[in-house]
Amino acid sequence: MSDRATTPAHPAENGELITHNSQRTTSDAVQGSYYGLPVVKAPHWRWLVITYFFFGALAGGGFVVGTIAEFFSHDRALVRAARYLSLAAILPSPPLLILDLGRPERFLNMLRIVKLRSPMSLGSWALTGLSLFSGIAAGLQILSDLRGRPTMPLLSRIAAILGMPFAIFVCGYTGVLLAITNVPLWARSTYLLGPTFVASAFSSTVAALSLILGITGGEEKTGLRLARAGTVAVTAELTLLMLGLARLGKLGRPLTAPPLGLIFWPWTVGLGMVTPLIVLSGAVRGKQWSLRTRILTSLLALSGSYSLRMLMIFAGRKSAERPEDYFEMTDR
Amino acid sequence: MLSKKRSLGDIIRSHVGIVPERPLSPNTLRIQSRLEGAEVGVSVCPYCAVGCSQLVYHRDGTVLSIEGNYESFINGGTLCPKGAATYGLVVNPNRLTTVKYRAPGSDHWEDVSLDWAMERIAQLTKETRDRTFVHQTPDGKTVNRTTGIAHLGGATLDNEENYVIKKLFTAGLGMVYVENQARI
Amino acid sequence: MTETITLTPHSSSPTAKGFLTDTSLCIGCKACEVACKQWNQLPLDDLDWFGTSYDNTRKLGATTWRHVTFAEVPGAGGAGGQTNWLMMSDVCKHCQHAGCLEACPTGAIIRTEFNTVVIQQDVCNGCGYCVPACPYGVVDLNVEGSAADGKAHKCTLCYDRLSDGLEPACAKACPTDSIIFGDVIELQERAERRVDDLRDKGLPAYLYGNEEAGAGGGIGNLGAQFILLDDSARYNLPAHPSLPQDRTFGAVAAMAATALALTAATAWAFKKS
Amino acid sequence: MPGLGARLGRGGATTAENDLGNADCIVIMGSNMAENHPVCFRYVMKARERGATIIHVDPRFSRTSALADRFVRIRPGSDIVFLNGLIRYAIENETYFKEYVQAYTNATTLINPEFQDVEDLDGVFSGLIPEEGRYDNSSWQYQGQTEPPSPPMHEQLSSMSYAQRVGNLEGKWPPPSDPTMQDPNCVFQILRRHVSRYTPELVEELCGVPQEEFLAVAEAISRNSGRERTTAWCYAVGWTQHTTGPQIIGACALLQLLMGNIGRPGGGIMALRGHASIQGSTDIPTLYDLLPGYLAMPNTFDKHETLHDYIETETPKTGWWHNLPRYMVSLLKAYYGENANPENDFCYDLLPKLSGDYSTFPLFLAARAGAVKGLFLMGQNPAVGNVDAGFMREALAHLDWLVVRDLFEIESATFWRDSPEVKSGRLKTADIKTEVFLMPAAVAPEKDGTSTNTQRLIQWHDRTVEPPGDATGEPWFIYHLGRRLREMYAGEDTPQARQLQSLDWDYPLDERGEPVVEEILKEINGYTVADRKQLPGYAAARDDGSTACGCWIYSGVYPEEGKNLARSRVSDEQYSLGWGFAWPSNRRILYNRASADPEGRPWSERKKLIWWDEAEGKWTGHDTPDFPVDKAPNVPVKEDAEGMDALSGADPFIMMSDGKGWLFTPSGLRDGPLPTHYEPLESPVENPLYAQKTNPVAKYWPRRGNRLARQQDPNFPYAITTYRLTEHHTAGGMSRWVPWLAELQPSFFAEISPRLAARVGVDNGDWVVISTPRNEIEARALVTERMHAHRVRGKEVETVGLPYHWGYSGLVKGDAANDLVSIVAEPNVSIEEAKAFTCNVRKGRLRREL
Repeated sequence: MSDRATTPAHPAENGELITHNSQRTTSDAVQGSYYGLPVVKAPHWRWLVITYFFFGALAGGGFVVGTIAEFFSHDRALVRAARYLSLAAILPSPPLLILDLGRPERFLNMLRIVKLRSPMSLGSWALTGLSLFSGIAAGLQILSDLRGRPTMPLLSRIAAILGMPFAIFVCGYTGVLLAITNVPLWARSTYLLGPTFVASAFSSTVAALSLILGITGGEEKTGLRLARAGTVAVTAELTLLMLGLARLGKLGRPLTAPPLGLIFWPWTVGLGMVTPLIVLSGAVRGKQWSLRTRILTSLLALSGSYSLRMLMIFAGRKSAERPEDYFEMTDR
Repeated sequence: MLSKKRSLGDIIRSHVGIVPERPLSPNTLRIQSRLEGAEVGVSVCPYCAVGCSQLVYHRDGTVLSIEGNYESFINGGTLCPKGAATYGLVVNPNRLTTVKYRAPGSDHWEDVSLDWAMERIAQLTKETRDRTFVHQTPDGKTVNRTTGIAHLGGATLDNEENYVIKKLFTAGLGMVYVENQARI
Repeated sequence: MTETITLTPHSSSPTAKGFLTDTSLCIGCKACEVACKQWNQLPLDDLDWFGTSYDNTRKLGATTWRHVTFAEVPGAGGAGGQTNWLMMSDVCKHCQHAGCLEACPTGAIIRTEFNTVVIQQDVCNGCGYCVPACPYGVVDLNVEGSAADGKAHKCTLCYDRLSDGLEPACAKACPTDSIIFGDVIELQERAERRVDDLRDKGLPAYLYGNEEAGAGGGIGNLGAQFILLDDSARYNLPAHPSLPQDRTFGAVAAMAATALALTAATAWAFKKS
Repeated sequence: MPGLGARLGRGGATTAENDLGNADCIVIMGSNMAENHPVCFRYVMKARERGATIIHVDPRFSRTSALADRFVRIRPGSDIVFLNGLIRYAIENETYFKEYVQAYTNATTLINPEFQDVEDLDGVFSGLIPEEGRYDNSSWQYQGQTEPPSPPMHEQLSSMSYAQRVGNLEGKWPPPSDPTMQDPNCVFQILRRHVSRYTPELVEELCGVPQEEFLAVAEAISRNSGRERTTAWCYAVGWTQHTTGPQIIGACALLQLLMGNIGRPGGGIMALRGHASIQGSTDIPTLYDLLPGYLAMPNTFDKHETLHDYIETETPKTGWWHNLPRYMVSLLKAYYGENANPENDFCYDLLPKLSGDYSTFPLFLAARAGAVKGLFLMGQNPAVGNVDAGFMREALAHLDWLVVRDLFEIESATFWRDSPEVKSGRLKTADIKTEVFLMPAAVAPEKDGTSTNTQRLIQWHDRTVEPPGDATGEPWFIYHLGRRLREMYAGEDTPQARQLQSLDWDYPLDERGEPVVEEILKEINGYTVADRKQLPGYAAARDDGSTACGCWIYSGVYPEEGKNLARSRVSDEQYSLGWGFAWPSNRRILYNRASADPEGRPWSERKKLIWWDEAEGKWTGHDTPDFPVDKAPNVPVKEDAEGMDALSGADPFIMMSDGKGWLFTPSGLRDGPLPTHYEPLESPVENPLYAQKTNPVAKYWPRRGNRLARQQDPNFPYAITTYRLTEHHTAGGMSRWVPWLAELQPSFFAEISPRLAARVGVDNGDWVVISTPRNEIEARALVTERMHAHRVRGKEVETVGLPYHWGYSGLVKGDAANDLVSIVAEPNVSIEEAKAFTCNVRKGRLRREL
């Protein structure tokens, strides 16, 4: 908070409550604010939670794509990559969350109750469920790879099915978590933030898989599948994001206007979504991209997905500090 | 506190649901104020002259809470911000607890014993008084006074304190420079 | 010189308790802020000065559970009320449906037998999800300064005092009885009478904390209601806030629908070639 | 004290705090009650909720103004113009309470024809001796009365005892009067002429208050006075801290007498004292010119050689003060015990005699000059609490030794290391030779004792916990200091040894070695010497040495063994006579005889308080009668009688020599019998009324560190006033070390209007430097519309507002506003002028770091 009072003595431009404006019309509903001070408070989440949002999406997305692959593509390499991706992404998730807690030693209290109207309560249980089923699926995958032949495929398919709801929830609940608050930027996009994050989970999972398979030399067919899935996912992500911004209007400024806007447009949208969309849709239409291009595109998509979550958190903090935004949201 | 025993069904219902509102912890069931088993004395607020009556809750020699006294016709349990902060005045790490002494010209305090300080102050008082005591003025009027020693303060002190100060300093030592805030 | 006190635990059938803060009587003395800090032994926040009139507390937070606002608004007011300088003692609203309670994943935040909202300090693990859920920005994590304990804190409506039949510290201290503590039902009637009385005196008084102003939107009536003399924005209060968790199922449904659609699309993408 | 004492008879609030709830109109002037006495303001709010009109008259809009029905923005230093305007309005529009004025005030008394008013002598009264800077008040006396001319004094005592204040009238009794109040020499006509020029137009011109607002206040007061309704006034140091302080308060007492509000429920004058026991510290005074019970300290100017001389000089012929000898002898018996006997004048000669003004400012001037070697600071912080604090700190640096007893390491104890003068290099720590002792003191809950609040109520506080470490209460310190000194003087045969050895000093000690405080209270109450039985009240005091009484006005607080009324805590709906003990004799509303008409019947049913019960043959009612209980209303004045016989049954003001409320004070105030507007010694406005612009007998000590700005000095164009905030306590010694208070108001700030801020070029929050001829200090600027220029004599006068709580120690630090104030003193009580002087303001900071 700058040492100077936020309320200059002489008449201010933007209608903040000024110490001595001469005319005060009783009828203007929410023209002023209380010295420009925040009304609501943003959460204290920073890098640990942002990173968890990223890994959670891959963990959930990995499991979902793995299951889809298992039932719809008979592409063992893809299923294996997805299972291992899901396991790799699920392992760091709980520690990230626990470290972020004010009292980490009480992390088990997250499972002390079940509260259906609390996205955080639902998320805690979903993460637990996903850890279980992702563990089983990955465990069976490891056994299969060690033995050279599929082990207990039936159990693996059951786990895949049973784990699906938890995985889907973990994919997108991080968006819902932000939406079910009073931060104007998030609350005003209640029905779009979740979908955007789930789409982003799909696109980053596809990117991660094409990265893994690109490096480990997956077949050409898998690459086409991923390109087609990726095109759909990135298109959905970009559309939902733009719809959200349209819906937000002025309330979206913390995200779209400088300073965060200077990162959002070029990195999150440009490099993170539009570029991968071009490359993927090209691939779908048969364009042969070099391995280097495909890997670079995957990395861009992944970094774009991380930046989306990072900017959404930091823009949320800024949005909560603007009383006029909150009054705009609540009192109009 | 809730006294009745909670059945297993109650516990589950209170922990799982759309919005389970009362998943109480063991401590919450036994909640009580920190005045349990405390003693209470009645005091007068040391700040302004409205004279609000204060309840001083204490136990084993430490103050627990200082609040307004409902029974007083002046404040009826209420207090102003200073009165409400009296606990912070009494229980305060900045409170002086030792006698500090600064030798002439020194740039620091030394901690000294109360006894040493009292003896030294008595010596200084006697020495200064003997040097400046006037029994009679040149024109023969008995005055019995000293203008070498002065006293200042008293508006925040008790009546009994001001009484013995005036009695010793004026009637006993002949000091005439005895003053307090009532004038400034 | 002093005698041991006897405390009378509250009756077995406790009623809903709350505050009514009548700002037309508030003299901005901050006795409530200090009395609250004294009873709950809350530490000093900071020693910064901001020139925002006589308010250097500036907000409720983890170590400040009462906050008196000062809005210098020339020309306001009339006989028998505050003129030109609006003062109000802000506090947790103890909502009928509380955003913090509904957000809390550990069940640390509970509804007491007095219908007030309290954070159980032996359960809270400091996840901080209650902080953005409060429509009034009341609750916060205690994460700064030497006394930080990483947990969420807010006004408990002196749950410990109520349990021993004592009045909350702020209501007891308030010199002009601007803060009144009592049964929510009685406070409701008293508030209506008082608002009419002030309006007769020509003051733009209204009750803040019900459907018309200050609550509604799923929050229901507030446990701590206020009689205000100006737009609620002057007191840093939203006129029509809402309970975020009313949107939980809708948001989850939208997210799930998108997920299923994308699952289907991905399935089509994998199956096609 | 003399503001109320000279006109009503006692220097204390005439009413009780909860009695304000019975008022129909409350005028708060010279006070910011909601901030500095919030719990007393509780009853102002209760009155308002019952429909009373609340008026706040003050230079700046404060939290009190926000809750008042009407806020009148008055220019600092123009209070008497406003009050005299109200007096003129009451007289010209005949809204004064005629029967009350005729019966209970000296309106009808004829004054010596030689008296000349300020109207005749262009700003001064008759009897001014310019070279001595004082008045000879013989021309002010009642017709046919002579008061022994005040003796020639080279350095006049700055104040006088109560006995002198209430008139020591010789000559025919009762004094001549004109019941029709038409005689030109009667007080009423003199008063009418005196205030004739204080018209609403003049109020607008000098106070900057629009006429309509002034008239609205005048009408509100008129509507709410008389038989059925009463108006109460509340004031604090906003009135006292002027060179015309007691005259301002006197003007209010005069107005309240005219409107018939004194002594009645919901009326009277509430003097709001700042410190917990400031009233107590003038009743049992650690003041140089008074002995306990407002008895005068003997001096070398008056005929005070022997006890007989003292009694003859000091004892008025008429009124309650005629009992003075009993109180003086009983006091000497309390001081000197069995050493005091009729043969040695009860050790009267052992009392030191004054030869001049030993008030606070001369004390520090003498310390600066090296005449005062040692100083005991017991609960005061002059390094930032006294005016011209820079000069005070320099004076401290010239002491040989200094003993400070306080709760925290206050500025007065650390001046040698932390003061601005040391920081700026003007003083070097090594050069300051003062030997300093800083001793820990105790707070109320850590010690037994009583304090006297603003409505003269003596309340006991219990010791609940021990003081921390070596901290002790003052009784421990003073008793053992006295004990050690007596041991040192043992066997010495010198006058100073005899003085100390004669003291009655063997108090019973408790297990901590501290005098049992209840025994001291019993001594204050008084006891019979023979069998040490407690006196039931001061009526039992005798002048033959058979009784001892530490403070006669407190007698009755401990009437019997084991009956400590200060510790009784029984409240009720009326005046809670069972809670604590209000001096005198537990009377809550002073002069309450005036709440009944001359025949003893209440003026009205609504404002009933005490009345004459014919059947019982005594006064009765809701309060202890402030009147001889069995003296019937129709008892006439006895010709040339003495004491109370000289007063009739219809004279409520029993302390006054004629039993009347004094509209005109023939004696008792050194600067004139009637309130007159003089500009502050430093003022941006010229006084158009008289050639004499400022108080002719104000006291000023020209010294290097104490220069004054000229009148309308262009270098110091802005008016300035100092005040307190509710979050801090006086100079901050008890609030800047308390975390919960320091955080509420952390920084020293100056309140200035947006227009002045624009002229100086600062925004809200910027630093400004405020300067006067004494010193410069820096503060944050709080730019607010609550400050506003006054339109005075055709020009805009800006006012700067400074809260004065800060200093160079504590959790929150800041410059001391008192550095700016001058050492000037009002002639009656030597109080400084901190509420109205002039300054300059500029943008920026001072160089030195704090």
